[in-house]
Amino acid sequence: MAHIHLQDGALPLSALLLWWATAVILLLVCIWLVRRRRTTDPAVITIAAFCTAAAFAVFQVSLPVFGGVHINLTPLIGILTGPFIGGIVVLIVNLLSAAIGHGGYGMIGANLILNIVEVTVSYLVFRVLARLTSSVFTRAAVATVVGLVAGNLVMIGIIVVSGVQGVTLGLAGMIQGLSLIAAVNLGVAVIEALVTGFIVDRIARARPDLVRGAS
Amino acid sequence: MSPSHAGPCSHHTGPVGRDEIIHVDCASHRYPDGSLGIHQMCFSVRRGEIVALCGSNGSGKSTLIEHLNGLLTPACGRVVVNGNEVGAGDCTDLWKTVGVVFQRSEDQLFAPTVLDDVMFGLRNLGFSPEEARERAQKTLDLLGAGDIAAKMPNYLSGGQRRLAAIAGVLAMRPDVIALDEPTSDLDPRHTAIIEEVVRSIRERDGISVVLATHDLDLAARLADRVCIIHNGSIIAEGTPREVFHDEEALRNAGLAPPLVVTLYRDLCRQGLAKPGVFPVTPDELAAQISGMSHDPSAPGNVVAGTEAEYRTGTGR
Amino acid sequence: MSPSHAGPCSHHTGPVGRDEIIHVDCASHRYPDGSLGIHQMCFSVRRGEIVALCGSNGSGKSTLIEHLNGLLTPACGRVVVNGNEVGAGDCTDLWKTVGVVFQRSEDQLFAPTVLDDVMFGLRNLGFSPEEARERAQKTLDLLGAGDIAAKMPNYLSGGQRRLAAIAGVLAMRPDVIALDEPTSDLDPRHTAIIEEVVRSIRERDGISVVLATHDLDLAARLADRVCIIHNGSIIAEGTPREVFHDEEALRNAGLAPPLVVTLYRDLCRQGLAKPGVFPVTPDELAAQISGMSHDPSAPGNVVAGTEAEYRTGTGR
Amino acid sequence: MPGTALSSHVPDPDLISYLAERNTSWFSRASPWTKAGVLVWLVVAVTVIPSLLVTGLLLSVVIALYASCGLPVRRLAGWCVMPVVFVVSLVILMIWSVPGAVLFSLPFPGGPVSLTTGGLSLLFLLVGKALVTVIYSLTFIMTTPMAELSAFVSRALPSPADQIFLLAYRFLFVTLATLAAMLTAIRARGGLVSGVVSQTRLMAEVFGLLFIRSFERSERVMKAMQSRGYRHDLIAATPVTWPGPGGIAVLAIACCALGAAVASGAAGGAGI
Repeated sequence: MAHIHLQDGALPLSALLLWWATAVILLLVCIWLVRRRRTTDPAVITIAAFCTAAAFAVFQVSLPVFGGVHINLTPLIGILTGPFIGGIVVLIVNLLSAAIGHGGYGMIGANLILNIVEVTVSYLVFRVLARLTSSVFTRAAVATVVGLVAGNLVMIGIIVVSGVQGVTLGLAGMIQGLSLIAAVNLGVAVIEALVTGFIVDRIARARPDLVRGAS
Repeated sequence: MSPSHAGPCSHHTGPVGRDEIIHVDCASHRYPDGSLGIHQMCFSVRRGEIVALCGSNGSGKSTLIEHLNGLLTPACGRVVVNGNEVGAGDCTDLWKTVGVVFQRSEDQLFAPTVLDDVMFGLRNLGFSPEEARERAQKTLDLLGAGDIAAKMPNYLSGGQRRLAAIAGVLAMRPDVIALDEPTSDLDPRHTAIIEEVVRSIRERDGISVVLATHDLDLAARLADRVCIIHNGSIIAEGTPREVFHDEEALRNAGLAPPLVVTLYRDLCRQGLAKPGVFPVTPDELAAQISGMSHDPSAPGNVVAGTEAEYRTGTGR
Repeated sequence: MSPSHAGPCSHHTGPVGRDEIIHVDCASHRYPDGSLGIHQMCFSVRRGEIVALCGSNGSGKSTLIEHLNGLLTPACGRVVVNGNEVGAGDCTDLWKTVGVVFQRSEDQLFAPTVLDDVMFGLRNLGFSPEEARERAQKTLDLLGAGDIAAKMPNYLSGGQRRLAAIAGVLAMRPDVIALDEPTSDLDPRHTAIIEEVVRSIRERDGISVVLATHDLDLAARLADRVCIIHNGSIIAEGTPREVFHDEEALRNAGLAPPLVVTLYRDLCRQGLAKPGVFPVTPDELAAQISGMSHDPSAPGNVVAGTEAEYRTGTGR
Repeated sequence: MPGTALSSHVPDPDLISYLAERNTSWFSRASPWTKAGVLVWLVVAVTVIPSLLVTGLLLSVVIALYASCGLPVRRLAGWCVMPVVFVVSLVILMIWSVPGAVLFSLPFPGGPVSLTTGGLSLLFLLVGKALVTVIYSLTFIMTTPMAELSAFVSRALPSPADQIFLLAYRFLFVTLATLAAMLTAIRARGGLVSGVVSQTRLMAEVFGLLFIRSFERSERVMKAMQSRGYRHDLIAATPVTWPGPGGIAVLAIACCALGAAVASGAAGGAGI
């Protein structure tokens, strides 16, 4: 849920360009690494594509708890595909989301930065936890919470650095307001962690080959 | 009942019959993208009968089925189930009366194990976990699938999946079970098992069955009544004997007559079978050909062996 | 060729026949999860023939097909295609020789439009985009599906999807096309179209066809040779006439004999048909029954009407 | 085809592509490059223009464009709900104590906060800006046939992102239909059991199953690609037209106008 739900027109142009440039560099690194590691392996392409389609489909459903929560499963993408392919997957999910009005086009740059952080952090935490616990559910849930908290910190950083246009709130006031949002997001993160934990657990039981180090 | 080519809908409009558990009255439904679902559809299901809905792909069979348990509501016309009109407030419990087994059973099994899945509907009905578990296991046993209870749906074969999906609906003891293309991707052995299950659902449990299929041979073997559906309306209705010998209706609906009917027609043309008897199963046809030395009204005696073969699933 | 119950594999081991384009020699494959794919499988395809692989779900049909174009390699035994042994370095181009149309055609159409999809294999063969486009369009036209070229696969009916998938393989002009359950989810009208396409692939293009199916009626209508496959091995092989009257082999494989065969057997028992003729299509059976007044070796004359009906797809 | 709408507030991709396939309006004949150019221009414009009046003007132009293409106006209102909620949920915290005439004040521990006309116009401005690009984006995708759109996007992205996009886009509809079928099957057996934990758990089961289904499908697609000699990239051969003289002229004029507006705005303050 740590999508920056800022639509177009909220951030100043200089900030948009800064975040876009950063995101493009991160993406090029992802693409370069994917290309270098496996050049024409259709498995990489197809699995990434179906993760994208499934993640986007899930993003369209509102959970029937707390009046309808949408989850966007970036930590799950990280856990299943790793950080590099995950970066490409979140790019496409963001493009598709912007096309139907969920998040502005200009915001894709900023969203990508924090999504790549979420994907990478969740992936690493999930891998590292394998040494501490054998419970796939726990690993996935903790990885999700840590990933989403990291994403939230990045989000606050991005908004504070950019400043919302026309808002005259001081830095302290801005951070106060954003902390409130972060708190709400944290609540949602707990739900998303449970859901992700269940999903990864389910996948690991049905298809252990798909979750690295599941058994 | 004589074969009736349903004309304008008003012919059917009227009070709900006494033994009718489902009464669809001139219902129409169009999808948001403009494609036709059903159009002035009149259809009914009586207690304890097996009705086959026969039509080609896209003729409206599945749309009709989704109307029967309230997944869709008709844009005009009405659907009356157990005396309650769908969409009139009372119908939120429709899923208790009409159970649906969808065409793709793999999308229907969402719980981690088969037993959990069969328990799902029972828990929604208010059973305690223990009662639900017991009843779910009993239903699976009845279908001869007790051994798959603990399995994950992913690891089931197509036929087992179908049985699990049927168990999930049957456990809830609805008054009607609708099966959408229950045998479309199964081999003859599994088809025979599903056939036997459908028969037992009706005979042992007294549940009405609605069977959507494009396999007319299957319909001929199972159904008491057949409805030919085309472009969202029923264009012919009657017993298999009546409908499957109605060449024109089948041709209009884009369906091929069962093989038995084709053969019978050839044989009549050559004077080897008596016209006007209309066999629909191989047994009846064989009895026909073996001719007039046997009593054609008792075909079971003539080919008892074949019939037995059918029941055990070695025959088709 | 007489029906042969394949015994130990060594019976078949030997040099590749001169007109054999595919020669599978005692090949075995087991999946990582321990389930059996094929076991001591011996199988061959000759130039220009239609071979039907008949078996129940899970008998090993699909596994064998995936061996034919190198998606799988046998753990032991060998697969020789066009004189080259699979897995011996030369087989990377196997996909050019053997085209596979998979059971789920929707998963085989992965490009944005049908034309893009048919072009995919051609581009991989080294055709320029222009040549590929022209050839793809021509193939679609040949199959009578030229009008769906610009469509998205999502919006195709089941039958159109199957045609598009066949076009994608046919455009590449392989020597063999393998079709896995090509009609399992199609209604009779679309089944008839696919049947006609299979005939024309062989007759017009001279391409051998391997047809995996559990529909023995379909196999009886199309195949020159039938292999009954069970538990990963071929347990009977011969012409449809020979194999489909081999009750024991069919029973072992869990298959039901075609309806025509069942009827014929009943009629023989009653002395209404001559034993030892073994009809496999309704035409032949009708000719049989109409008896000895017609020449049984020319069944086409007797029931030309029925045959014509079949071709146009109104019959099944 | 049965619709796969999962919510009236989320545009249904099935309906969008259905409308796109059949749209024959004047705008559907424009080059995707022109349409994309306009999109970029709009994103920049709403970013740099601080004027409520200009934003309102842009919004009316975009709505007029949407309507003139014969697209469903009533559905648009439902689709705009989520973007508005997104904007409001963030900005609601930041519109207090903005300079301007005070409308009302609320007591607050650190001193009262007040809503002013300035704060209210800020809210309208940000909502308006958001809707400009949302509505234009929907117009864009609903007037461009899917084959052309995917060919366009695949040319704009580097490999393998283009490959992943093409496949994901192709199978998005299938995945959504699978998800809808699962949710239908749940409704057919009485819907969701009450209780937050069991509901969350059930939805997780469904999502997990969706991912497993997707993996199985990806394996079948991979086999199909390999068996046709996967080597050349998956391509979208549908031709993508280049901008015509009209399109180039529109873009050029729009850029000049924006440049002039920004220059005058920078010189003369924040405009109206």
